Amino acid sequence: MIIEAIREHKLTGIVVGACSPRMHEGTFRKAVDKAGINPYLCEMANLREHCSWVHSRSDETTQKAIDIVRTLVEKVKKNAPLFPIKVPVTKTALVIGGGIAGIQAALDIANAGHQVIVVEKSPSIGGHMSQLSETFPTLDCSQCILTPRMVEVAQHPNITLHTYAEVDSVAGFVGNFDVKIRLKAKSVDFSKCTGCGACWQKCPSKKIPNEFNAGLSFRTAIYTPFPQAVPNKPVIDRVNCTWFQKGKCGLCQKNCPAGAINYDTQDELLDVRVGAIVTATGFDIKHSDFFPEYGYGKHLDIIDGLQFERLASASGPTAGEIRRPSDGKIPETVVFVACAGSRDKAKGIEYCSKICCMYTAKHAMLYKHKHHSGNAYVFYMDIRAGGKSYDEFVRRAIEEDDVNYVRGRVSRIYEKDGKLMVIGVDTLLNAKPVTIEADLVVLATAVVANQEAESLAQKLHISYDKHHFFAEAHPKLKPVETNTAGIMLAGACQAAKDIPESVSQASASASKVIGLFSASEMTREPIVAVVNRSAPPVFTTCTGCFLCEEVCPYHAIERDEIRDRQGHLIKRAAKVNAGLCQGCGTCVAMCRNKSIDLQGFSNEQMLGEVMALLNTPF
Amino acid sequence: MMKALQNKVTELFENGTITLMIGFRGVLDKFAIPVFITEVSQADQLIWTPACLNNLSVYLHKSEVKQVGKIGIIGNAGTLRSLLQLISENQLKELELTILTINEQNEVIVFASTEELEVYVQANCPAYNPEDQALVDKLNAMTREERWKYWTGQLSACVKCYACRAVCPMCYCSVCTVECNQPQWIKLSSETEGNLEWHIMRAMHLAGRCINCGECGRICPAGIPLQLLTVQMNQEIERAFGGKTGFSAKSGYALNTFKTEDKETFIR
Amino acid sequence: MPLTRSKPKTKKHLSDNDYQMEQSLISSANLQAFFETLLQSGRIVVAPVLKQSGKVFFQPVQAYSEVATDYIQTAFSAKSVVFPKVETLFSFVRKDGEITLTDSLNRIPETVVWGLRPCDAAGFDYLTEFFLRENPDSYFKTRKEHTTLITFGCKEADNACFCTSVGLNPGNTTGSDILMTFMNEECYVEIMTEKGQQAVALAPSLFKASEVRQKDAFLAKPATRFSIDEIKDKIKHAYASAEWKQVSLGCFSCGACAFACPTCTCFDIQDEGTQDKGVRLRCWDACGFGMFTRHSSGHNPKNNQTERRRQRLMHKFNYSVDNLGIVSCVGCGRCIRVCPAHLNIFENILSVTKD
Amino acid sequence: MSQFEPKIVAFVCNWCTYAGADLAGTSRTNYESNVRIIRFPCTGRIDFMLLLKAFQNGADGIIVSGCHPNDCHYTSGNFHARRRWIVFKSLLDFMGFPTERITFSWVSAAEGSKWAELVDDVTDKIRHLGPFEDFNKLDYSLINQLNDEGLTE
Repeated sequence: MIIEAIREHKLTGIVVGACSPRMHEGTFRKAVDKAGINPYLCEMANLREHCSWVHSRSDETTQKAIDIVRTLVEKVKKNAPLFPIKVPVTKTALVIGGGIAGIQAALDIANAGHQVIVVEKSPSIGGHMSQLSETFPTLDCSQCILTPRMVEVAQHPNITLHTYAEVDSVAGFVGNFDVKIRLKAKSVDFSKCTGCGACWQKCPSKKIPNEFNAGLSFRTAIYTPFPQAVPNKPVIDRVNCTWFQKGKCGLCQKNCPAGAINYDTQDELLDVRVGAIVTATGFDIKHSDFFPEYGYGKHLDIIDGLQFERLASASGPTAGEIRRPSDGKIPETVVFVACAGSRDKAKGIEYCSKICCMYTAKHAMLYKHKHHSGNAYVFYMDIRAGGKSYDEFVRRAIEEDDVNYVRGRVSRIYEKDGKLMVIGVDTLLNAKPVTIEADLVVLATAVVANQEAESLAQKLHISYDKHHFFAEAHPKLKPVETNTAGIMLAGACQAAKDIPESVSQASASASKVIGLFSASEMTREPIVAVVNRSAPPVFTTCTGCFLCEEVCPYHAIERDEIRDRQGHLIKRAAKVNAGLCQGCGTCVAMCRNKSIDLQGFSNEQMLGEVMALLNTPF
Repeated sequence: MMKALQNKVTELFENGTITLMIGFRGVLDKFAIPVFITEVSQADQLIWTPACLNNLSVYLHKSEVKQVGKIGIIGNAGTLRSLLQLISENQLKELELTILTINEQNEVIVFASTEELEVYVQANCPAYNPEDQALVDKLNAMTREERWKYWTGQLSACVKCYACRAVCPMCYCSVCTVECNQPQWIKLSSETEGNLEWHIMRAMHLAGRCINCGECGRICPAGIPLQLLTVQMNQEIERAFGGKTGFSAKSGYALNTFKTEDKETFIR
Repeated sequence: MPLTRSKPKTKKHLSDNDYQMEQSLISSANLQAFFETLLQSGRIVVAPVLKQSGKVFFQPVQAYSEVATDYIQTAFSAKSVVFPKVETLFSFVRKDGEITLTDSLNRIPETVVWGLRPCDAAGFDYLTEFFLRENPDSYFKTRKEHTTLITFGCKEADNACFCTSVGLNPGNTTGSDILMTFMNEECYVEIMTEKGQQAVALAPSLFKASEVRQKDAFLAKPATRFSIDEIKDKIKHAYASAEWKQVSLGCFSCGACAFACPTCTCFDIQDEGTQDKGVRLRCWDACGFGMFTRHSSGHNPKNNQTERRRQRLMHKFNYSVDNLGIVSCVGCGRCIRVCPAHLNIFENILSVTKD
Repeated sequence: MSQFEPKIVAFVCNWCTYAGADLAGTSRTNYESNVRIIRFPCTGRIDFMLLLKAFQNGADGIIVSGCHPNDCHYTSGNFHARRRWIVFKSLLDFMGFPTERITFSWVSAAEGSKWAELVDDVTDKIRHLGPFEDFNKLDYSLINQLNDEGLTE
């Protein structure tokens, strides 16, 4: 009927007096489109939800309906035909970070048939998960479940893996990001290297703290981070290498049977174009030196959770036996301090690190399993064990494995006669002070954002919170996307997460990417902001103050330079990247001299509505 | 002191640091007027007296001035603060600017860097004029109706000569909203209602950006104390969101940022 | 008085009348009584009032006590009495499909402007010439007919005053209906027109007849900055002067000078309102504005301040002489005082006409 | 009409308050018919000039409403708007404008009944305040002036 009316009366703009545009705007715009009229010349007057359904007096209701229609007629008069924005999509994804989240996302996307580039800054993928001993709540071995995935990544035909590499810069927008990847100089030709290990066995620099073992052992300057590393080929840590520092040595080169050592390699920059980016850069742990009362760093037997993981791990420095770092003795009493820095606005961080309750229970349990006669104490504020089989796991630690849970905080730890005196309070026993003589203290230190998170966020133009965790686009409804279209989040770079959560978010990100890659072109609503351009001598009324730049939640405002034919700069002005703009219009209200306007909700349209509404008395 | 200034400017011309000096010269006994010196021989025209009130930074938006090349500018407290604010708003990028002032000890200062200017401004330039402050307090103590009467009375005298805009260092839009006629945002006629609209808009656009040099009120031909609007606005912003304008080349704009914990009491 | 200000008598104007001027005296004490008589006659009396800002403005007053006496010059001229900053030309209302037009002209009250300076009165003379010479403007005409100008000769001048440079002086009668000159305790009254006579006739007892007196001793002596005859000649060739740029560099592009000026007549026609009710307005415009003379195409023949400042000065000293035979600057000095940069019109004129 | 019926203009965002008003409709919640809604994509888009224009053209009251803090569809539009309203309201207060005629509110898509209450309350309040005449009463307001003496100092 509408189509007929349009044809019969040769209509140039349509107002449909019916229900809410939130309901059927699309329906009617399609109908209008069929009649050969630009769909954006159709507006809906909401006569049902906003009028007839909510008012009872017929005269008032009729008058209001007339007003509503008149208002939208005025708007339509100022409507301009708009055309959907089409953006081509490069069907290659970039995954930043090769921890479990990055691995999962990469595999999911690659398995859907798309190309994936994985960038990992350390010499091997695997991330923090590869350092763990057993995982809660099932106590299966971390490396046993992880390494097959790592190998799969390395061997997947759709995945290109760049280890020892970092993202240098990112330009462009959804569907078409231009990324520069810095391939750090490895000093080892991977095409020749067989991973035999002759080099690191001969390396004379043997006193470098081993990052993988959380500083509990040493490694050489030419090294692979751990035996199951992927790729299992070494790189030279130039900062600690005698050749690079003093200019002599060359032992590794002499001993390499494949001739793979090349001291002259330089950082390389690789340009890639990708359609989407999954950020999975993980977390760091806060070192406890901020909390001097706990003596971390002063005493070798006060360690953090990650160090305990390495002590408990079969691949660790003690081959899985829990021994004190100071003298290698098996501790008889171990105190675990939960919330060592977390939920402590004054000295640490204000948020809950989420994983500590569970891993502390696991640690206590592992210790008890390995040393049945030992005593394990856990100081805790409260136990947060929400999750499938999580609470049961904690109960098991307390009830079956006799771990002593003390509800209270530790105020001080000091050494006395070879023992670590842990002074705390038991708030469940009338706040009685408690002193425990321990042989080993494990601090469940806080999970913090990756050190480099802030600079990466700035490169990616994504937002981050005050703790430098990356910000999701919406806390409830868009938990894996960022505000920048085409960039997704996976794992602990967004907030502290355990393994199952990281993996689920990674798969969710992957599905978002796969969805984006399902068509070769993205079609976007043309409800986007536009900065005016006009004939010389004005060019644009924009004055280039770029106050709109900061206000845009999507980083869609770019800095444009208007030049004359000779290339002289005439003016700097803002420009909207229609691929990024989501059409909120916050920039429009911010712009002092109305240089930027929102298509579909333009200044003329909105003012037209206001004027029409008030033209005649209600 | 004036001799020292003239010598300094001569030196700057001679060593090629500047090709144009924006300063003041005296006319008709009581006035100090902006002067544009392009030759070293004219340096002796320069004066520095309490009558040197104009905010010369406004001229840096003028294309005729920009074209000249390396510009020297002498600034009073308001001018120096507006220069910092303008830098923070990306407005002085293309200019090779040499900024001078004369301090309380009558010494000529040439700022070597923006940081030096920041340090000087933070130590020497007041945020508000105490007289304006007193007037603002007086207005705030009035009833709403009295304030409405006061402002409508004052603004009825406005003739929309836009001198307030013209002398404002922060009003640098090449095309002002009053000149937009599709749609026509501001009535062109200078009747009280349209005047009110214009000054509300201007105060909103300057809130959190104005550096309170007070020029708009000082030069208003109709004698309207327009600066009170922005003084009040800036203080309100300072109270609500923190931050002062014109003390740093990196000061943010309160209205294009936010805090999730911003406080208000009126939104239900 | 130099001939330079006399206009060619080609056509009969409202301001030209055959009235034979009269002289009389009023005591300073009786001035207030005369003023009150004017108020009581139902006329709107517009007089200088000192405002909080320290500036003096013309505005309608209700009592003599409001009137400022100690001022050299008001901030704005009194031209708004006959040429308001916004003038409603007509208004319309549409109701039930019918449009009613209302002409604003039938509502113009009888007005007296009290306390002008002779330069202002001369400005009215120019305005009359501008608006009424050809195609008389009925709005201006009606307002002018209903306006009586009571001028006071200047006892003092400041160094922005330069009336003597443009052929006027602090005691000239041009344009005034009545010119008063304070002479010690008395006020010497020159009744120039019939309208002036009508005003005096409201309270004849306050006045006593007087012989013609010499005023010079009682008047200010502003500095003469240039010879107008010389300038009128030289400025014809000043268009191409290289000095215009320097002269205009300090201009901030506001409209203060034009709006304060007693002889600036540029205006803009604006429609305001909606489709159901609205007004057509005549609003002051100023050559200082960037939008002045801008075409709808975006092209602007006077696209920079140099062009616009030249337009202003050339208009005052050359174009208006060509068109109307009058130098349209009366030397009141308002533009110098009001200008945010105190651009000095006589200094500018001298620099663009120097050889 | 025996009673003064105010004209109220509501500036609302598409995602929360507009949807909330839709919900009031689908739940058939009856409320005062004095309100006229103008739909914006986001409160961040609402220009303060539009509020002035509405008053200038005869609105007696204004409602500005959008998503609750942290619920903005575009994450931060309402935070920017909130700052803008804090500043705008304070300016109007300082100029003596009767800001009680502007009601700012957060109404979510689920708060149909809050919307209805809001409209009823505001209508009631404006009815008590009477018609907005402060602009019209300015002697110089052109359209309404009867005595055109034209001289405004």
